[in-house]
Amino acid sequence: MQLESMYQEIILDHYRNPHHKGLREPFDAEVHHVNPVCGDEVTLRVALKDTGGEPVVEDVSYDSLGCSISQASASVMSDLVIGKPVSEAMTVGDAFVSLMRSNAAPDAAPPDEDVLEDAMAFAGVAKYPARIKCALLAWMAWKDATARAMEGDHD
Amino acid sequence: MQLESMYQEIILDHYRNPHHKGLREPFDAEVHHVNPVCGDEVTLRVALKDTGGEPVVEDVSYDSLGCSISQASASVMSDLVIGKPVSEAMTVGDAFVSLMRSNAAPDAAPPDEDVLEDAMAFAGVAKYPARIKCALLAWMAWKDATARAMEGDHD
Amino acid sequence: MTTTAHLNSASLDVDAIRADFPILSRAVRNGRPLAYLDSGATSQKPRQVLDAEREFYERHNSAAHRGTHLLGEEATEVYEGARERIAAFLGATPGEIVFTKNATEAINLVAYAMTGSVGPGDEILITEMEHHANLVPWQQLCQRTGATLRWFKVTPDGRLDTDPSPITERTKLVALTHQSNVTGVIPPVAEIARLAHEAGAVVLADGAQSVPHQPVDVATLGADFLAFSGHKMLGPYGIGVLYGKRALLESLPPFLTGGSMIEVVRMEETTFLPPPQRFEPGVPPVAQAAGLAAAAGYLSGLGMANVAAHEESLTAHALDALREIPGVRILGPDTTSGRGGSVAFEVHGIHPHDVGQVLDELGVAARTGHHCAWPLHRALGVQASTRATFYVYNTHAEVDALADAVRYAKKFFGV
Amino acid sequence: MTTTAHLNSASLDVDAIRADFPILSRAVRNGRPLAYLDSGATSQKPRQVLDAEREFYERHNSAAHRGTHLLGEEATEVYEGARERIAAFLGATPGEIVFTKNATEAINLVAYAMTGSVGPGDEILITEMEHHANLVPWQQLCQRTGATLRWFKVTPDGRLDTDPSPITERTKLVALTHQSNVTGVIPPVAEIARLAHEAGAVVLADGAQSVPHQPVDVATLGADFLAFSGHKMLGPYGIGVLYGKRALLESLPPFLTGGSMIEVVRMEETTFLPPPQRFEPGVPPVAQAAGLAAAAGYLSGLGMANVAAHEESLTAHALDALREIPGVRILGPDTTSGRGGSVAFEVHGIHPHDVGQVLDELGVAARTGHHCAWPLHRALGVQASTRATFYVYNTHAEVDALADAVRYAKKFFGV
Ligand SMILES: Cc1ncc(COP(=O)(O)O)c(C=O)c1O
Ligand SMILES: Cc1ncc(COP(=O)(O)O)c(C=O)c1O
Repeated sequence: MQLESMYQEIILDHYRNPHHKGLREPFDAEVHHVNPVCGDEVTLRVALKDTGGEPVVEDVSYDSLGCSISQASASVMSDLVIGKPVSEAMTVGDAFVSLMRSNAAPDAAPPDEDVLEDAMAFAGVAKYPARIKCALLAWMAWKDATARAMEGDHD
Repeated sequence: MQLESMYQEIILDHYRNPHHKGLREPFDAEVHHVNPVCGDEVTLRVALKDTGGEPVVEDVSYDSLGCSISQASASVMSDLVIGKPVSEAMTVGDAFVSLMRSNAAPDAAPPDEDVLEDAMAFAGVAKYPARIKCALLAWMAWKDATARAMEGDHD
Repeated sequence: MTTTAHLNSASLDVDAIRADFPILSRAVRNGRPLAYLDSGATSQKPRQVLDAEREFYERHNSAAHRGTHLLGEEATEVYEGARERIAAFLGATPGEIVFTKNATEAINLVAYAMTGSVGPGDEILITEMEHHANLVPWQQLCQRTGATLRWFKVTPDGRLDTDPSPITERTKLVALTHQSNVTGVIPPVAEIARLAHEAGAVVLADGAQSVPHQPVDVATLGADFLAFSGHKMLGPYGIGVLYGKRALLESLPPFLTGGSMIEVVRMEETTFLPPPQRFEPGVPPVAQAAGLAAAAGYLSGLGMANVAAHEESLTAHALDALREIPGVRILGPDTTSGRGGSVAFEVHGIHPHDVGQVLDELGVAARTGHHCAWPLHRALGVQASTRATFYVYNTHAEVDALADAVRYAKKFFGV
Repeated sequence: MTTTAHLNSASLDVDAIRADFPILSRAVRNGRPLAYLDSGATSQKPRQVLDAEREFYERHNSAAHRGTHLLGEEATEVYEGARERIAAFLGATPGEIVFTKNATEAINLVAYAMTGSVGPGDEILITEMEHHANLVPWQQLCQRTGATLRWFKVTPDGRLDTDPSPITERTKLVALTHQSNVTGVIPPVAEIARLAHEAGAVVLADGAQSVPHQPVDVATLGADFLAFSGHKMLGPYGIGVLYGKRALLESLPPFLTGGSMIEVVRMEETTFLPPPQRFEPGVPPVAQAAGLAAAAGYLSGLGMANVAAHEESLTAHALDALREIPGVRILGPDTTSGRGGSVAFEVHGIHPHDVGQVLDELGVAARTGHHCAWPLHRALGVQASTRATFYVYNTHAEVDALADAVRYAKKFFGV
């Protein structure tokens, strides 16, 4: 059975006890993303801190409906990006996208385990194309919200 | 070769020397029919004579563009219906339609040779579904024009 | 293993049927045998259907209605023969059968062709249980024309809420499913058609889930239009059907335009052929028509009443087996009365995606999500569901495999 | 027997190719071998294509983009793999490839989706040599919107009359064939596209007769949209392609609506997915996509330049052989320059139907009529014509059989 390789303990833990869940104030941008196939949704807020130089991810808060993979992924994602400078957090996001593509593009560079930390637990998901969208939902929402928050900066 | 069974001498004669061709006055109704597949067309006029009782087909005149089958059929048709009371001419028309269907519906009553006269020469056409429309074009136009001419009577 | 009292559906020789479907003996994940419970999405195809397609391609292939040559003649015969076969299957006449690519196109055809016939003040009436294919085209028609979209709601157990009837003299068209692709509910189409006709409205029934699974006779059905897809009734992809009452088809302008549906074409103006040709532009999909005719022949050979009886027996078994699992909630009616062989359910505490993943791992191919019926899920208070659908080749053992897999999912996720 | 200098087309191994097409060894009327010269209507299909379809049905069949189960995954892979293959075949990206049922639907899609973008004062520009599929949809668009239809005329030898250019700043769209299905003429699409783009118009090329027969690269072609059918390029019925530049596809609203093309559906309102999904409602025709991908693979294996060279050689042979028969008039150019492998002609004193009948009797399957290009026939001063079209499996001996049959027809009818 490969179920265990997909549903690693880390994933089930995050699913049962999601971190950073619930919408919080203040925030710089809020987005709402949907997975059209199953109706999974996430509302996600990003608060950035202006540090003079590069902005830092101060908070990510979210409300979501969805499967274990999408819930756990949102939880792991917020753990990983909160506190990081935006560009560094984006690097983690890119690494996660590569991880999800690793089955479809086996020749690409292997994902960086040091960068991904707990998110490496999602490696098993990449083998199930139908579930990759679940794992990516929160990450895509976070990228989108962060881009909007950054645009807001320059207004 | 079955070509000869389709292109009987009678058909080729009528094709080369069509009877009653050319549009004439007076007429009670004129119609224009088209075969959408090949663009064959016929413009056909019917003049009826009021005999007190049932009207008689006084004249059928036509102008047409088309293949040997459609041209010869128009010629034979006009020979057969001119001078006949309308209902008798319609009987010939119905017999011709049955003849054309004889291949598709082999169990139907055989066409009446006495009624069809020269039109029996078209029996070979019934074996070629794509050509049946050619043979029917003028007959359908004549039926349509006659129906209109009769309607006109009652105005 | 669940054992129930429903194992005696003698109506079909399922072993013999299964032998006609090579895919059913395939192994899937972990070498497990396949339990294909997703025929509501698309059915499997028996070799008789695949052979009919191949035989056409290898012996007769040519453009129907175009060639003056022998192959063209044969292709035309196969194509029009298929039309006759489908007409007979439905109790219709060949001139009332339009071949489309699928149910979706058939419904869009009517929705687009009606663009000129409705306007502000007119109402299009649908239901909350429609598949998106019988919902979005009507939203779009209303957007194009200024007509208003209204709908029958569903009751908490998933039935159509017909009281009070929302049909009024403003209703121009009622479009409703003949069998829900989620709950399996069979709404009272004939009764609604009667009311709609009294109000002067026309009625379109979405038969995508009914024509494959129960005897359907258009006269009894009472609808003016009936749309369905070949691929859900043992036929190939690429062909669907719009049945329409002859006079109504004649009153509709063309939708897709192009070759073989015209009478005379000039640069300035074009005139059109009568139905069904008016609605079938382009070189016809004769191979698929041959396949669909073979599928209808296969189903007629089994007998549609037997097909329905077999599915009812599987549905009863599934409802019983699932009902006894704690935390499982059936969407819609949980008896077989007035419903067909689609069983959608939720498992308390496990998202349908996760249920589906466990099922898949165990070889049970079911579907998860909103099944293109998002408003229905909303109305029933769920975000998504897991759905098992049955067909002629399914067995009671497969129903048991489903129930076993649901139990395993509960254990796996600890709920 | 006609013998000419064109028998040396070494570009393709035609014997080996013919072995892949079982139908070509069929006997037709009077036990004669089949000379299939009607590929312009529909091509024959090699067993590689039929096998790809069957393999999908027997091993992987399931609804793509829907199932969370293994079969659904495999079907999705086959379907999206086919999209990638077709994109590569055209030098496009997968996101620019929309699967339709045929060229006709592809053109109608653009014509309907543009309904909101044109109005009175705008002009849609087509040509007099269009197939009805690239003519009637634009007439209908103009009728719906009040835009004006204009057209390039053809010269007496069937070329596009481009001087003076009818493109103005009022031109919103230019739709033109990339290869005439009658005369074989290949209009200067790239040049016209350049002028159209300068005027701010978009360009749709009808590739139904070009994509199967010559190397087509969308960048070189210069058109914004390209439509074609699978069944004319060795593929199955039931699938066609609309290529569209990504930004343009993104700007178009949906056409056919239903399942799998939506983002969120509520009774009140629906939002839509990005292209290509936005234009592909319903369960996808994966078997046909697999067949089309196999067809593209087969053609790529031969090399499209070799395909074109082979057809050019047959065309030259046919032009020479027919030209020397007294009373035969070739429609359009009678050299191979700037034209593909479609040879239409009239025989003085014999109606095309009668020519076709004699050809059929001798085993030569050609087409007679206006070939869905009625205005072109009118422009060339004929009511109808006989047409021979060539493909990878045709031989020089078949061209000779055509010429012999024409001679026999003349004898038979005494002209
Ligand atoms: C030039 C041209 N355009 C469009 C079409 C329409 O193709 P289809 O009937 O496959 O949609 C054809 C073929 O009939 C054609 O030759
Ligand atoms: C009830 C219902 N209507 C319409 C459709 C659409 O069918 P298709 O996608 O074959 O057009 C489906 C299937 O998806 C369905 O279940």
